[in-house]
Amino acid sequence: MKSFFPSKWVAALLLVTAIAIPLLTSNTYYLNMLIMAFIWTIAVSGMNIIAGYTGQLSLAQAGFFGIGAYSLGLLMTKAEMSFLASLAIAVALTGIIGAVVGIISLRLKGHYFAIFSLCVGVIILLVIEKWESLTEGIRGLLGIPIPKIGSFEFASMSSQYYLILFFLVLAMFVNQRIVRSLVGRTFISIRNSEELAEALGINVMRNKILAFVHSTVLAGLAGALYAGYIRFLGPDIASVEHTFDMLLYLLVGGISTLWGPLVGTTLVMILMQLLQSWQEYRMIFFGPLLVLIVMFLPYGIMGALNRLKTKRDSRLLSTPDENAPFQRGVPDHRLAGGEIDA
Amino acid sequence: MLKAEKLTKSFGGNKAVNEVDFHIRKGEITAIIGPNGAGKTTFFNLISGFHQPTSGRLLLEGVDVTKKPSYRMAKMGVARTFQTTKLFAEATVIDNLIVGHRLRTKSGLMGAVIQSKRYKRDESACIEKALQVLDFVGASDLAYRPVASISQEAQKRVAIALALATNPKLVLLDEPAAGINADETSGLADLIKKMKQAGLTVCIIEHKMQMIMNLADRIMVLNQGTKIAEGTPAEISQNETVIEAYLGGAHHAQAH
Amino acid sequence: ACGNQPTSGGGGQTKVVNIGWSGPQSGGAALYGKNTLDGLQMAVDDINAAGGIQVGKDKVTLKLVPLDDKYAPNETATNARRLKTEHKATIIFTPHSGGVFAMQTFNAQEKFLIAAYTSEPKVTEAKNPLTVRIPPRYDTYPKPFSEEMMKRFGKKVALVPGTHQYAKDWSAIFKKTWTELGGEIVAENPVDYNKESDFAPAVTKALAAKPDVLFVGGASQPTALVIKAARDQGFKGGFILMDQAKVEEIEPVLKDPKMMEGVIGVMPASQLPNEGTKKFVESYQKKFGADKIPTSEVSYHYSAMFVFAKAMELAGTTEDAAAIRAKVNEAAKQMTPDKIPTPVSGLAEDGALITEPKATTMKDGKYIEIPLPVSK
Amino acid sequence: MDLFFQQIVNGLVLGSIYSLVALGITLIYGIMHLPNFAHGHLYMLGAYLTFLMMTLYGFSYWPAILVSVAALVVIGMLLERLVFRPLQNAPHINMMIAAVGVMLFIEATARKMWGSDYQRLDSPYDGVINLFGLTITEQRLIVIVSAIALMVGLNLFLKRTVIGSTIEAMAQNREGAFLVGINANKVSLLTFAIASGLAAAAASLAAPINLVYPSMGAMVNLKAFVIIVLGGMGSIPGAVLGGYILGLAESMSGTYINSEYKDLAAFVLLVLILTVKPTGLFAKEAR
Amino acid sequence: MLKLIDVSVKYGSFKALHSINLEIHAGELVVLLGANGAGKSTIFRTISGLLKPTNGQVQFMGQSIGGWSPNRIVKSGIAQCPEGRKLFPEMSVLKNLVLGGYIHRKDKSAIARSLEHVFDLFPVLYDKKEQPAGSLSGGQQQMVAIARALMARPKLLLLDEPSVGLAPLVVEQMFLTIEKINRDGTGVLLAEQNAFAALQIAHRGYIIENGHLVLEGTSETLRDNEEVRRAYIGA
Ligand SMILES: Nc1ncnc2c1ncn2[C@@H]1O[C@H](COP(=O)(O)OP(=O)(O)OP(=O)(O)O)[C@@H](O)[C@H]1O
Ligand SMILES: Nc1ncnc2c1ncn2[C@@H]1O[C@H](COP(=O)(O)OP(=O)(O)OP(=O)(O)O)[C@@H](O)[C@H]1O
Ligand SMILES: [Mg+2]
Ligand SMILES: [Mg+2]
Repeated sequence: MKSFFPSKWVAALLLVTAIAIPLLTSNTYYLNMLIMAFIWTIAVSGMNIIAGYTGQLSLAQAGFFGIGAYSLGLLMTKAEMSFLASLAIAVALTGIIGAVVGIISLRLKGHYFAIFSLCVGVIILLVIEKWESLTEGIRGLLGIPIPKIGSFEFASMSSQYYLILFFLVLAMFVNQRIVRSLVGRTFISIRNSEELAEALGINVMRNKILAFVHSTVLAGLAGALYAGYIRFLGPDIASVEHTFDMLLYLLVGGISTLWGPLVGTTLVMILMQLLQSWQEYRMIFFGPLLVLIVMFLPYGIMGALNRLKTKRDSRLLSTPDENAPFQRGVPDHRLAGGEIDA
Repeated sequence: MLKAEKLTKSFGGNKAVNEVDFHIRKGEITAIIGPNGAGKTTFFNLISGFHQPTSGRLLLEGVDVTKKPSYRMAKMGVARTFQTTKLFAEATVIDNLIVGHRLRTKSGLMGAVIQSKRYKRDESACIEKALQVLDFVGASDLAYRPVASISQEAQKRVAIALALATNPKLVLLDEPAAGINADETSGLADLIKKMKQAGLTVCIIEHKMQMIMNLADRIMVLNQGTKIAEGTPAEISQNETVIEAYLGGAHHAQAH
Repeated sequence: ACGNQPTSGGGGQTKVVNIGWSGPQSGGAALYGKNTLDGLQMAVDDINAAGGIQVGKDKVTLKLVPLDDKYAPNETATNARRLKTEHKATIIFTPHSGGVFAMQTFNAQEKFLIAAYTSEPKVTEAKNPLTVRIPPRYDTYPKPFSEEMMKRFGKKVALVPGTHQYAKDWSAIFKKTWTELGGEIVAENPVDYNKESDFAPAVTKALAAKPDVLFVGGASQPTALVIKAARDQGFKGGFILMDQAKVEEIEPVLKDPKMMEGVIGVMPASQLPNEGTKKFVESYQKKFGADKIPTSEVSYHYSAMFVFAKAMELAGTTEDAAAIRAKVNEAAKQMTPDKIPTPVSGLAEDGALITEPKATTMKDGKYIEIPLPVSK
Repeated sequence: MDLFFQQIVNGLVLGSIYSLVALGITLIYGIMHLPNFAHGHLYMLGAYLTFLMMTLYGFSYWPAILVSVAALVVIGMLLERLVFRPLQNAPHINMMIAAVGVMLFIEATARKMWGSDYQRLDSPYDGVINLFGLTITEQRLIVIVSAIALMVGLNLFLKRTVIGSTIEAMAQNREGAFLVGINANKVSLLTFAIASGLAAAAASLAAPINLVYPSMGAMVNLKAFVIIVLGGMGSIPGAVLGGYILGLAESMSGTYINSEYKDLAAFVLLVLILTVKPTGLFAKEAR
Repeated sequence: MLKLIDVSVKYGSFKALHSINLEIHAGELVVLLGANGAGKSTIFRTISGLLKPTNGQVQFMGQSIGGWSPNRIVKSGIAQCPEGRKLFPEMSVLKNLVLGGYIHRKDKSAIARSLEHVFDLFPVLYDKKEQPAGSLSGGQQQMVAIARALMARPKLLLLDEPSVGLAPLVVEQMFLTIEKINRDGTGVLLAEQNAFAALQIAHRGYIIENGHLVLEGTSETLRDNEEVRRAYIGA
């Protein structure tokens, strides 16, 4: 159960810093960057549950992000519902669509599932784009009102920041609880060997769907928050490139680690902004960098740190910590099928 | 306990298991032997729900379980190990085992998130069970080692422990002694006896005849998908058909 | 944080003012983005070479800060915030309606002026107080185009436009105009001009309805291929080009000028008979090569930059967006056709620059000009 | 009826291009278990090289294609050696991301070197042929014929030659291939070479029909992935048939439904087929 | 013919073999005994070039082959039937075997002869020759693996636990086969759990424990060694 942030104190410190930031700067660009990073972190952490812990690489995440965003946008503009109600419905709707998609697609295995979900993502994008009577098509959905809870308007950057920070903390907390629980272990056992999990009486399909729905719910939440923040939607938010961006954040941060999504998303987004001024040289530099990252940091930043730590711990292996019966080994090499065939 | 009636499985035109009638009796150790490709593993796959039979019936304690998927079979008390030891490689031994008891718990995602009372109870039940079965197979000292780092024989024990963690009534073992040496094999045989003493029903596939002859109460012999003999070890070792199809001459030299 | 750095100077100070741009520099629309940026960069260079602008007592030179948004509105929003806070840009150009809409959710609050290069009417209908639309609305073209083609070829038209929003809006107005003029729409078969691997299937289907005229349009080069596919399949009628597709870019792709017979479209921005246009084309060719022709994006951006520079002079400020916006009309009026390539004669009430586009068509192997009503 | 047959011809042209691209992807997937997302960009490179050979160095069409194919063969091998081989033992998802990195790099480099402009590749075969009331340009005919020739050739190579079957062997067990004396690295180099060469050939054949520009490979790539999933990943007949199925489906749905929805039609077709047959149409049965 | 001199091998930081010295003379059948995880397979993989020794030398027919690539080693005359079989599961049995003779691919008739030979040894495989190797039973797959190694007609044959998962009858035959192959002049290095049977056909043997060679001797001496009897042969 030990990840690199061993004590609650580090997490608490981070949280306090995060809360303090708007008080220290009013630079809307910096706040905007953090807000975007938080929003994407929520979506990426969902991807982490299905891909990292359950071993099913879903590439439809941006599609579900789009569903969440458009649901909120449409409910607030066309149905003129309140922000909170729209948020709840948007998230629930994404989850329901996620369940349907999951039931169909999770019968597929390995790369088939991955590419299939990629296609599901493309379909979602195309539907958003073509269903003009509902979504306004490529022109985009305009005029999403400023989110309001009661009489409080989230008009300023810092109020938006706190709103989204709240949901980020919530999402990370829930994920942490899940991953460290029996449910999370069940997911991990499916990643390792579906056959064995099945033999142990685990309803693999149901658990996969559960993990998938959870991941889509987080994507939907992120999308809905995004819509409430940016207040203008174009179909491209559901595009496949965003899925790959998310995958990249996840890998850089460390797949199947709790803090990976946050670390990866924040770092890569900041890096991309720093590289902005390089203009057309940006991708010439960033492409190879990406290759180098996966070559030399194959488990991402948090994965590498965790490994360092397990290595250190393993020297003390003979005297396990009595209070930590839930000690976990290193994260898996493979997405699926990490069983030993003797 | 478990009864197979005319159980058949064909792959394409090839009948891997052909109209096998068989009865596993409660509290006994039953063995299945037969040449390679005889259909033993396939038979296991059928009675543990991994494959659906092409025809025939399967009864568990009188209940028809013919088309039940494997996770349902596990819940009904049928646990199995695999011919190639399957374990969650990179987790520690204890972590492997905790999931083993998951099927006996009911709390779900919500419970885990809010850490409900029931969830906490479930969690400690799982840990307790894991430690208990680990003790049972005699591998308590390995609890915190990553599975990949322990010996093959230990992995076999852990695989059995994993099956036991599901609270089974019937345990199916597919070649548990393959690839381990004589010394360790006898240790494993002791463990299987201990399981029987603890009231479990065991069904085992094995090629190590010496072990089987000492261990089994009854033996079924499969050949090319059909049952060619059934009986006590003594009967089987005298059975001409079996000797011809499977045991061969060397058997006498070795087993006695 | 490199904007507005004062350097020592004579009477007043010498300042550098950043002009923001957020548009596509990568992905499928990168070429379009580059054209708009080229126009701005040329204008900025020319203005600075002439000693910059005089704002109050200060001598001000301009600096262009471009950021890539991959055509994605949310990236435009992020870029705009960065341009505003980090680079202190008061004017931000963006060449796509999505980006404009995204910025319009907060530009009034954060006080910057959007220079919107889009002919989407909604951009100005929203009554955003700090938006200036640069190009003309597209609804000036359909009527004269339709009348001409109907007269020459007949009343049956088939549509093979792109699937992007602009093409859709255009098609909608065009269809209305065409039927109002008594024409008939025999087929409608939009294709994605940016992604399609082969236009032949779509053209085949459209031609199956035996039209007299084909309505086409997207980026110039794919549009050329649609024309080619139709000619290859034996089509002899006329083509109506949406204004996004440019005659001067289509011709070199087709190689054979005969294929252009019966095509009607917007007159190349580079062929306006003005002094300013000629000068501009010359300097463009000096910079990018003698065989290159500046497209209307380049020309419009060049002109618009001059208008905004003048507006800053008139307003006496480089920071107060509202004050600058208030002077755009006056600035536009001062821009005589010998200074800029595309004449502007003021700012319409809805916040659009008033320009005078013209149409052209090839008849018997020669291009002839067709007058258009003045856009407002 | 004319329309129908005309669209069949159009569908065959599309299908030929798709198949050639999909073949490359499926070959690489077979060997490395790598969904090579950069393949569409190799396709783009192939088109550019042919274009440049013709415009800058005055090569005529076929020699230009040969040079381009040769260059792509080299580039493919370099990619294998420098990027994908070192990642052989890393998690699969990392290879996928590396492919994305390669993709970004190639596109940005192409943009930097050749600009974002649309370019037109002129083939000498500009004539139009009329056959039984159908019109087809010579170039389209060439696309169909050469694609089929290439595919037949490839199939013979894989099935009839020992070198060919080493590619298959490698796809199934790398270490096993080592142990029978196959130089596994050579084989994966060879595979990358063939796949990249095919991409260059496909692009050069298709380019005269379309335009050459830096993002020209993106959509073809996505379609090719649809195809190989449809056909069964790693399956060669699957890639070929899948390519033609998709090509025909597109031109037909464009005709009889609405060409605006034909991309949607392609993906929905895939989802439907996979829902019925989760391992694709031609997946090999294996235990 | 094969000589390991002071060979050490590491997996990451874990040292799996410690200064191993081992020798196989031409025409010899040598057995390698050891508990699970002792390092038998590691020795095999090192000889075949799948692992590179961190220390020491591997010599075959007087040449140092330590740094060679696996395919070069196979070509020089060493074939292996590996642990875990490593078959080509989706290819037919026949194709698996033909690829086993990959290094002789130029000589079609020799391959045909070898095929005949292995089908003689394992008649079951002849019946299944068109079936994908992956769909065979565990034991049948083991036979394919052995047969595939034989197809290379090696000078030195490495068999890593060939009897795993085989029925007694087949095991018995297999040992006879191994003995015969060896009598025909092929050197054999055999890792076995079935120590009793292995020592009956072997000339010499080594005992390995935790990566160290602890005992070496002729089959007779090993068979008579009290500890060996207890640990590897059983009562
Ligand atoms: N999924 C499958 N597809 C096709 N044939 C199969 C499949 N599974 C098993 N078979 C065939 O069924 C027969 C029985 O196989 P099974 O694995 O049950 O044998 P076994 O008795 O367990 O043998 P062993 O002792 O070698 O493990 C074999 O001939 C095998 O080829
Ligand atoms: N890929 C690997 N990475 C790390 N350690 C390994 C690896 N392969 C083997 N080992 C370790 O090296 C040691 C020797 O393993 P090896 O497979 O050579 O044993 P063996 O004698 O063949 O055992 P068995 O009878 O189980 O086949 C063992 O402790 C094992 O855990
Ligand atoms: Mg079996
Ligand atoms: Mg071994």
